[in-house]
Amino acid sequence: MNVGERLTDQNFPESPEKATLEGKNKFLGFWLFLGGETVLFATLFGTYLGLRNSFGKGPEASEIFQLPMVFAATIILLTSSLTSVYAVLALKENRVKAMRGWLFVTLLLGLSFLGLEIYEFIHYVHEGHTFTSGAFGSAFYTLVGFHGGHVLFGCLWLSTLLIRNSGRGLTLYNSPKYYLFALYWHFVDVVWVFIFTVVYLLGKVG
Amino acid sequence: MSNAHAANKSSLWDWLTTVDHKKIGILYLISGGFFFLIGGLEALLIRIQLMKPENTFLTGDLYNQVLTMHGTTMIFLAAMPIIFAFMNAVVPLQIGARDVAFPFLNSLGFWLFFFGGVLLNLSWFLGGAPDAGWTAYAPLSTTSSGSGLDFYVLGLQIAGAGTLIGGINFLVTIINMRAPGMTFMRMPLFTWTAFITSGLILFAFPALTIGFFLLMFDRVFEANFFDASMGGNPIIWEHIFWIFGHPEVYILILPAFGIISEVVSTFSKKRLFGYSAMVFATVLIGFLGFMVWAHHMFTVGLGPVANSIFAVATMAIAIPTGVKIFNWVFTLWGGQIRFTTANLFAVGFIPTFVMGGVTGVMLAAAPADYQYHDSYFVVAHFHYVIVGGLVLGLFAGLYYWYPRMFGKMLNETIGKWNFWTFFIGFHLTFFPQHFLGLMGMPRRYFTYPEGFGLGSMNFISTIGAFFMTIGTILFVYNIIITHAKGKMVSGDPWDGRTLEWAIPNPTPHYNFLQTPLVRGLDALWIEKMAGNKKMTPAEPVGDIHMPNNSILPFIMSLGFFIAGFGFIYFNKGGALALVAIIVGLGIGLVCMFLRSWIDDHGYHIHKKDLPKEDKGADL
Amino acid sequence: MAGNEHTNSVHRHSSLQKKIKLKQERRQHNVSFVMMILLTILSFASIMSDAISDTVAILFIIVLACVQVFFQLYIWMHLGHKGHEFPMWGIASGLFIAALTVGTLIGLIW
Amino acid sequence: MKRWLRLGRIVPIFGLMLLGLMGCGNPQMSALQPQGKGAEAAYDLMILSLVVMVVVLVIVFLLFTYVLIKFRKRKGDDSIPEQVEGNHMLELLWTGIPIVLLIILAVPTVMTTFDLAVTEKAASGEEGEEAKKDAPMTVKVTAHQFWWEFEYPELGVVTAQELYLPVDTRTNVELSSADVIHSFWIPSISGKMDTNPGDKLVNKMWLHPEEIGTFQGACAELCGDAHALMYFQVKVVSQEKFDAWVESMKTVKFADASSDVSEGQKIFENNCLQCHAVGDKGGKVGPALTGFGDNEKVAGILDHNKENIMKWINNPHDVKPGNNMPDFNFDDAQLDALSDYLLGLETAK
Ligand code: HEA
Ligand code: HEA
Ligand code: HEC
Ligand code: CUA
Ligand SMILES: [Cu+2]
Repeated sequence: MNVGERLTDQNFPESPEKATLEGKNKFLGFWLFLGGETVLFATLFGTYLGLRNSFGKGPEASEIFQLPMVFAATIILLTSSLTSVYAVLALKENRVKAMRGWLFVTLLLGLSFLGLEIYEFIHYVHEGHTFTSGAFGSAFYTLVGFHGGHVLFGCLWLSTLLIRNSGRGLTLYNSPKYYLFALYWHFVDVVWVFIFTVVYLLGKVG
Repeated sequence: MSNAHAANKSSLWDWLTTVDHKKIGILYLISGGFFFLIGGLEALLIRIQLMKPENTFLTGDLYNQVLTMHGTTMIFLAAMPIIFAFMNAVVPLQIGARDVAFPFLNSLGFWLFFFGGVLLNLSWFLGGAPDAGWTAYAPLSTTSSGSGLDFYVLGLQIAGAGTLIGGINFLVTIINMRAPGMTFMRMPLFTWTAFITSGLILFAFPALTIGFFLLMFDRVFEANFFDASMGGNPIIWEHIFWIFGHPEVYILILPAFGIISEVVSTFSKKRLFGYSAMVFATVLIGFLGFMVWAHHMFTVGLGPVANSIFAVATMAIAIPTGVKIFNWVFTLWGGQIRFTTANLFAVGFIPTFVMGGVTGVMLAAAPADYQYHDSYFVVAHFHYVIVGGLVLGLFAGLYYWYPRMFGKMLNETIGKWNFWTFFIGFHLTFFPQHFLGLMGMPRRYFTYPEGFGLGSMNFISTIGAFFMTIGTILFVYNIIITHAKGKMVSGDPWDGRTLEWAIPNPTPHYNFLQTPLVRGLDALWIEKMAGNKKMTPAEPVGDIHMPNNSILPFIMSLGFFIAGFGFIYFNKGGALALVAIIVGLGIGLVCMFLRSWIDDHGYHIHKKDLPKEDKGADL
Repeated sequence: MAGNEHTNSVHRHSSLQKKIKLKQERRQHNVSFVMMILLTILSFASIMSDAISDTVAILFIIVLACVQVFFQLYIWMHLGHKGHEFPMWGIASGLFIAALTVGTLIGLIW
Repeated sequence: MKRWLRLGRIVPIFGLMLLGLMGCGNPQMSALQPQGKGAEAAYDLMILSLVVMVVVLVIVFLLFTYVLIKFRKRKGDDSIPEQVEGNHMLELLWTGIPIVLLIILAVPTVMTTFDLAVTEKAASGEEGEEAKKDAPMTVKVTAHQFWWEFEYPELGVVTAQELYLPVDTRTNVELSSADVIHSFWIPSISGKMDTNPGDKLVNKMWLHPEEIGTFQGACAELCGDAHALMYFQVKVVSQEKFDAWVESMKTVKFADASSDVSEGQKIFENNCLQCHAVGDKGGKVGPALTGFGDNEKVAGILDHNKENIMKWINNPHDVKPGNNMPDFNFDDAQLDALSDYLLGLETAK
């Protein structure tokens, strides 16, 4: 069978994402990449925590943070993580339509998260909390912005995946791609859980 | 995309698009070697300036640039790529694989490194090189005028991304692509060290990536990470740099340990003594390597508790390293030691590295380091471990694997001259520097007064550097002679023990006609002892799947290179810089998009186009 | 690589068994989602309410965040499943170095 | 210092070897000729570690030489050596011995680390009899690109480039920087410590010189173009001399131009006072010049004579590239007057 061939219910492997050596490599390589990303974000978190009380010329964290909005963003991202789980479940059952549907929902949720974040940033900038207003500002926008960048990249990636494979079924070639995307998305969500806790909730107590 | 036949051509286009790990290895070797010459030239300038007191050959400003570029070039653009050259050339062969896990990414990793290195070095022609030392401590690095440090940040950022990609590639290759029977505890030690080094890369480089971003944001976008007057804290940079920086030195030395293990065992005709202990020591060094970084910061003011903890943790690394040293000595013990050039370098490595290692332990004694730190004693220490360790190891590896990489053997007579001039020159250069440091000569000094009595030692040191230059030139000459006059040798010229010697010369495109079956440590040696002429195959001859060449990695790296320029000139270049950023990043993104869009299934070499049977290394 | 593309892992198996397994998984996923939402609300509440002292609240929310990470990694990303030994090592090492880094940047910069 | 740490001195052969090899270096700036308690503590540790390392080196080198000579391949001998896998006893041995050696080194390392640190207690003089007797005085060191400022807050004295210390007394030092990171190092008196920018990152250490004399201080952290020229002098004097110096530094007053002053002083007031302080007047951008006439060096590196002062004033950048004093364009007469004035800024007489 050719890797590009559409899978049928008859020849469908248990884990289509790991059924080829290429798939196995991608799977492992991506997990290891996430291990590296852990250090990447840890460095950002560390920097942020080291500087979180150095407001410079900007306002203090507790004065500006908009917790309800951030809370909403958190729920949105969590939900999108769930929908991507559903997509993976569908992938494992060769239900292409369902999978694409869930992924589409994931994309929408991701985009609305981004929208909220941009709105939030604009709001902060108006309050005088900017990238250059002090060490805290720099650290905040860098950490949260890096995460936002990851979400944005995820959305671009997912869009490409969905468009490229529209009208195509699952193959041994494209299932690892879907699976990897889901891993990525979960990871981005994990990072957000910490941002919510360490940046926003901690910011309120000071 | 190209096709099956492109692989056999050797045109420029083929080199730009290749995804063959053997060719990428050669690309790494050539560019790493070139940067080594540049870095060496810079070292010579340093030594000439310091030859006599109050010399005026270089100004303070220029000296700082030369010094910074010497350190940076040597570490990031010479040592690491040459290590990657060996990993590419050897690891897949040693584990009996036809390829690496991610051929495309492998090529991308190379081109990112290459363009990053070029970007950094272009600073010489565009208003001055970086001048804050290879450690780029803030706020000197954030306030330094000119664009030098912007080149540093962006050049290394791009090159570093390439390194990270390379690291992941080798981790996955080693985990997933081993031939049947090649268990972890049967892997040759070079593969083991490549594995651990890749792991260190994976976890150390992301910290540096962020560090560079912070530095860039401070410099280019007026962020305040390291500006104390705005609440920033320059110590954060020091930590981030050394959280990366210390693992980095083990990233450098571990592969050299691997090379020495292979060479010593081959040329004493013995199995490596204490193989499992060697593996364990490698893992332990990698692990401990992450917990000692603050020994570079003893004088920063971290307080006695932190200093004590890091001092003791640092000393602990001497234990697994010692295990390695003694295991090498006992591998030689009772052997039939052949002093080929490769082995000369290896046995030169052992005592020299021990000297560098023990001065490292002296540095680890924190209160004594209050005296050593930032003095020539440290310079002596790290050149002993880097030049006396890593570089001698790399030379050993070059002489050893040259027939595998290029099919020809380097000239042994010139090789021996190469060794002795370099080795003697090395000790002449760096041994006196221990005393210079203790006599109160700080490092990174472009000059020193007449009356301090530092002149004679410095002079000896400079003479030594010229000897090393002769050694290096002899090596270059050796390469030229070898390619002009040398003859092709058999696939197993050294009576090797490991799988890379089980294949004919030149190495076929697909490495192994039939994947070999591995029956123990030193797989080839086992077959030889069993009276077999070649490896037992694990599969019949069949179609071989190969990846397609691609120009995308080159173009993608070019895109980031262009974007790098944009960031460098963001504050001075106006609209043009912005255009460069957008276009550059755009090119990068479009390439990623294309890679995602175009299905790339590779191609097959058909059975009928392959030899009928595996002939082995045509002994 | 040649030959061994997928032949060894493509094997058909009882679709009923598979269905049951996936159904179980789905339930797990739903439960962990609800848990995660609850945990988020809990942390949110513990910070917003004045009843809990700040230090306790900080410790509490950090523990909750770690629990959530566990859910994500183990249930949603299947980190505990067979065939995830190396990913496990990768993430564990990453977390270890992450802890060192964060600890240092909080504790060792005055 | 704990007495048994001096153990290192029982093996002076190694120390001698070291010293012999290098003709001692310059006693004013060599870490090998300690003239203060901090440098001594470090020196003891250096010798101890050196001994340990020489032991290691000797073992490895002997083994190694033996092996290389004994087991080299002889012509015609094509036998295949026994393929030894390993030897647990041996491996245990060479794990165990280094551990012991490292413990021998680690214990004094940790102890000395704490001895050399300035704890809160010691700083406030509460740490038992000895610390009280020492009655620590504090010097605030501020590093600048590329000069050193020394302030004695308790004594109300500010000076630059030359640090006065009373002999046989412990002085606490608070280190910080006005710009980038520098490092404060007087090799023969004590190890170095960094000067970090910002008031949050102030470092503390102590100095305890034991010999009278002038010592060389240097900057040990790359800080810019003239990093290599950022020397300072440390003058260790008797307590009486020190007190006298403080007294005279405090009495210097800068006389206004309204009174009858020299030509040199007028030029100084018009061009230099905005950056340089003399006595109670002047800016803080450049080094205070109050006792400048007594100094041993100009700008920390040039010999202290009229010629060099003149050279410095008109072309400071030829001497120290990248420093923050502007070039001036005085004619010879003005230079002459100005440097006479500067040379007259004496306190010690
Ligand atoms: C390949 C690179 C490499 C390697 C392998 C090492 C190895 C070691 N290094 Fe080195 N080091 C550098 C590269 C390297 N270093 C660089 C580049 C710098 C300067 C960076 C800069 O500031 O620019 C530096 C700086 C540096 C410092 C900071 C100095 C300062 O700036 O003040 C310290 C301090 O602890 C240190 C310690 C050590 C130790 C303990 C080891 C150990 O791993 C050594 C272990 C080996 C042995 C000990 C020998 C063999 C062992 C035996 C024979 C067993 C018996 C031995 C004993 C009981 C002692 N190094
Ligand atoms: C892999 C790392 C590596 C290597 C191989 C070397 C190799 C050498 N280094 Fe080092 N060095 C560093 C890494 C390295 N270095 C680092 C990290 C620093 C610290 C930087 C900092 O403080 O920021 C440093 C600093 C450093 C200093 C201290 C400067 C100072 O503090 O002021 C000195 C001084 O002697 C020095 C000398 C040398 C010499 C003589 C060699 C020799 O071994 C070089 C031998 C090679 C040659 C001599 C090449 C021969 C040249 C030719 C054949 C001509 C080429 C021709 C063309 C290109 C056309 N180096
Ligand atoms: C803009 C500020 C500025 C002005 C104006 C200035 N200086 Fe300076 N001066 C400096 C600085 C900064 C240094 C320290 C340079 C260094 O060593 O890096 C210095 C150093 C010196 C020194 C050496 C000090 C020492 O302790 O060794 C002398 C002498 C000196 N200046 C004299 C003068 C005279 C005379 C004038 C006026 C004609 C003058 N300066 C004007 C800033 C200034
Ligand atoms: Cu100040 Cu170097
Ligand atoms: Cu280190």
